[in-house]
Amino acid sequence: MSDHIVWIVLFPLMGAVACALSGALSKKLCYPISVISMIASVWASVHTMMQAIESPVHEISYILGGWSLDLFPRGVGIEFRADLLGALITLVVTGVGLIVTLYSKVPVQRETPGKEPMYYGLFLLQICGLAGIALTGDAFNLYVLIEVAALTGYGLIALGSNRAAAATFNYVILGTIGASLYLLGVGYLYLKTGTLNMVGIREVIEAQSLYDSPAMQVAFVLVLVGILIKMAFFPFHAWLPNAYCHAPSTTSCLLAPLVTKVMIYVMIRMVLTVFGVEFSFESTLWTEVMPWLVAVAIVCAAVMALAQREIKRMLAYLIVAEVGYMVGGVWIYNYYGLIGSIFHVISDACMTLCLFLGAGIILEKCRTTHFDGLRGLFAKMPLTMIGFFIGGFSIIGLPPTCGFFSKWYLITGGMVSERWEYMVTLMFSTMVMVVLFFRLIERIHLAVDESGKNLGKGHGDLGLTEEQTRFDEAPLTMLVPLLIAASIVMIIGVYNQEVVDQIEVFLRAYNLPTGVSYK
Amino acid sequence: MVEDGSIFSQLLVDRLNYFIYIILLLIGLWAMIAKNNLIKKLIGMSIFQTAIILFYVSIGVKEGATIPIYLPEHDPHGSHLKVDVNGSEKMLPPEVLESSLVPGYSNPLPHVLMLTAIVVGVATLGLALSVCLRIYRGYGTVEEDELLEKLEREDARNTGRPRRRRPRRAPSEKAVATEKLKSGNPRPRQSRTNRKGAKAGSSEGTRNDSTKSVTEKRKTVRKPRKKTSPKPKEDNS
Amino acid sequence: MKRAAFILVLLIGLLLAWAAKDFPTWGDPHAPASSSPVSSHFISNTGVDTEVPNMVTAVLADYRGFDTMFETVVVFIAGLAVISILRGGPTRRTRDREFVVDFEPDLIVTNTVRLIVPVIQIFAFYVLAHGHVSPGGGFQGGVAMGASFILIALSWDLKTALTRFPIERCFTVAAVGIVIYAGIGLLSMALGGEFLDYAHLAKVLPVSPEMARYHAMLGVEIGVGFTVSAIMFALYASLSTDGRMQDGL
Amino acid sequence: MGLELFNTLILSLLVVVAVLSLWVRDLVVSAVIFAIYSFLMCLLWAEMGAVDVAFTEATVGAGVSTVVLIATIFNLKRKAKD
Repeated sequence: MSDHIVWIVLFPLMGAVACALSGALSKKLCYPISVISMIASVWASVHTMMQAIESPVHEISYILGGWSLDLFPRGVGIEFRADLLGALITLVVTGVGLIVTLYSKVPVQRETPGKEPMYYGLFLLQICGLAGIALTGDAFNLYVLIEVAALTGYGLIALGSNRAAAATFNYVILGTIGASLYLLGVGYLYLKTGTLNMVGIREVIEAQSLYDSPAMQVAFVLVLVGILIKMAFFPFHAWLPNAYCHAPSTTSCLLAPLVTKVMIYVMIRMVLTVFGVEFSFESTLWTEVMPWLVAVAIVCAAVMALAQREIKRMLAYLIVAEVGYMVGGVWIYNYYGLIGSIFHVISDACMTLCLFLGAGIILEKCRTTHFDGLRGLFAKMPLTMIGFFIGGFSIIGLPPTCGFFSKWYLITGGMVSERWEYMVTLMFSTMVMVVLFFRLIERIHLAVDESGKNLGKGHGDLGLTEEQTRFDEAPLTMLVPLLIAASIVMIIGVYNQEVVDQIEVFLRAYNLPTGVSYK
Repeated sequence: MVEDGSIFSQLLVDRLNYFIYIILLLIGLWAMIAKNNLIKKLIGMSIFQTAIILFYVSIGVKEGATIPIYLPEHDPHGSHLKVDVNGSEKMLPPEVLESSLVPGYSNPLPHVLMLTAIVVGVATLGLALSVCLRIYRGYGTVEEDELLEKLEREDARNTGRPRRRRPRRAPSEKAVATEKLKSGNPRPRQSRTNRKGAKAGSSEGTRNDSTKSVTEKRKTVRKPRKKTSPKPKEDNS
Repeated sequence: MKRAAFILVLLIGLLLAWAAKDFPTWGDPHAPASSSPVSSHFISNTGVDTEVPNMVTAVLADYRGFDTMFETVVVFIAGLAVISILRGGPTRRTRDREFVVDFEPDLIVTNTVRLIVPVIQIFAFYVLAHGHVSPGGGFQGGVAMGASFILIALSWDLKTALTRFPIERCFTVAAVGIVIYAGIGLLSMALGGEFLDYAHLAKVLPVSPEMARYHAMLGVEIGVGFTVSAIMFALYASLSTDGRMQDGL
Repeated sequence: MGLELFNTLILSLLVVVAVLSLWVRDLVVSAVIFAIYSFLMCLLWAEMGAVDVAFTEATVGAGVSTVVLIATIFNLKRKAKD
């Protein structure tokens, strides 16, 4: 039986319930339960990926409740579909989830003492919701899963300080607007097509050629705007920086790499699978307008990132800029742009994970993430800093990290579509990121390179004592996940062709312009 | 589909439900964006969600249809199933409804979706209310303008620059070390930590300089209120 | 800010009104949504597939049972999040209330509630169990059940209600509700079907596959009822006391 | 025709009540008016044949969410600035 696809979601769900139940017995049980359920979930998603690669149509369909497509019309039951894109994203979600779960042992105990059962319950349900979003083939089920992910996200952020709660309120309001607009859009879709199944909707659109229908156009706008709000695309990004900056560090490690990226996946899914290429790109104005909006978004986010003096906040603005990259990759409308976009979803998840894990360790050891608190950290925590900077180099786009290759495809896509505004802003924000990270390197590394003591000599001098520069690495449960994440960034970079092959197999089913002929 | 006539006359005459749903949606959305009180925002959020539910339920309406529960004559367990075969009662299996009867029942699918949406709505409301309580606990207000003012003040005071954030915890080695760094930090609230950091050493001067420049930059970026923000330079001298 | 919001909202309104002219006629039975094969299938075949007269219940708990499971999970999440967000505050009220609530329970009110509560709870069970035939089901029944505890808390005080339904037990009951729901799904998976394919439960139940769906739906609704009732009460208990779980409304 | 009139009446009342609940300064009053709004919604849905939705709205919207709102408001300031 190919039940693995549903186990991906069920393992975290059962783990969450077990955590909530075990809270009565012992709070120490939560961590092992979470780790075990996440390992099982990763195992299931690896299996699903294998099955999707091996299957002749590169797609697994699993109808929940036994309402098989042979006997019943499509859309009677809820369908789980794992094509190669969905399987890849699921693998990323569960993989990141596992790494963050491993990492969570120390910070969760410190930041939310006494609330571990609930914290891990919400944590696992968040992963469950995100993995479900990547797998579901039903537009309304997607809404429910988005709400699962959103509500756990609110809870996980607001668990922190009062400041975090204040930041959460904005997130609740904007997140609810986004999800509700999506729901409304699905309503319009249902009104015109009479089905909720994603493939079913596209079949009806194509069969009845609803390309010019005002209701469909408005449905497209509503769904897309809802998702753009959820992914913190630039004008709607207001909730993100405060929420991620003030959240408990494990929460930001989980949410920052996944939530926005999964929403970009949803956008790609909507554009390709639900509305279809012809509707999305050719009968709307979005292809004309979006690259310009993206350009504005990237520039603004990059400039705001430059103005920050605190690592977590800076990273939050970087995420907003990265969202701009990926959205742009979709809307420049060509084959390479979409490859770049999808590959960037994967690589950005890994490198953001790296950076946030690093920031979490810094916060744990130094009690601050402000730039002024970082001096001499390289002498103190060399391994952490190496992991952190591999993530940073990947964000900049230095080979052989995975960020280089995804950016390469994005730029190729921009070139093929002759979207110069997109390319220029991509280059600009790369420059900004170079400035950002080399400024950090200077602070962290160079300030103490002479025997660990430089009193009053030159820029950035703090007069560190011996004690402050002594080797003092983070606990292993935090360090090892960071190093795993860093090595994954490198491995995906080295084996990028394998990943891109799968994405290409997925994209060939859609009729996208390439500028050149297919291989 | 009527093509002539303006949109609004059509809406008002023929599709009052759709018109009202749009109005309610806009009221809710406006309240969520523009209302000052957080609870009012949440009420607006609920109105927004109910408007969407109204829209969905309107989709499911069929003229002259009954509620989506089988009438006794179509009921799978209804009386029509029991037939007398030689005096004994026998249950026949239920039959598929004829397609001519299908328009007689309203569409159940939107109703199901909206049951889910209502429950999601109340879950969101509960969570948001708890966040409100938490905000009130921390800041003593649920008015957005006052809250923003207080948050700005707090952010300006607490820029994340190294300092001890939680005085309750026993200071670990590292915390003491970072404390020394910030001992020269020119903030009025620092008096508690100053007694420990008194021996921070000669680097205080340079430290202060860098902090000052940082604070100034900070000001231009985040614009703290003039009345309330701590004034590092004056305090320091 | 307010003016900008107003203009934005007006623009959205115009967009939606523009789309409204494309809608099918009001109540048209041949509109795409009403005449699509999916909803026609629900209307014509629910009786054959599941033997449930109330199509909404059948679609909710069986055809789209996966949605409903996650809807239950959403309720569970809300409970978890609210309790954990509010827990750990100051144990005493830091800010005075604007209203002093009379602490002595009123005789007439308590005696009335004493009479009403059992009726409400019986009604909740009825709504839950009779949801196959009449409007109702797990959510409505669960909320009614939770409301009965809220009523106790309102008429006496929260302490009285919490002795009957402690907050830890709320958690356990809510988790058990999800375990019931997912457990029925897993059981059908173990018996060789897909997740939530209740027809395969006929292998262990002495009924036909259709009736197995019928009974499994009841089980699922009971699970939903457990979670919803516990969480609704927990929501009230946490929110009315600001997480302190004492001297509530 | 009678039902249509009923429908129109409730729809127009809904708008009035929605505006009113946002306009009132006293939050408790606002919450109670919101309960009225929910209940009108519930009537409307019952009239439109969505009995299950109406039932849920009656229990959840008009019942529990109002209680929860009021319970929260009693822990906050009762008067809103707008």
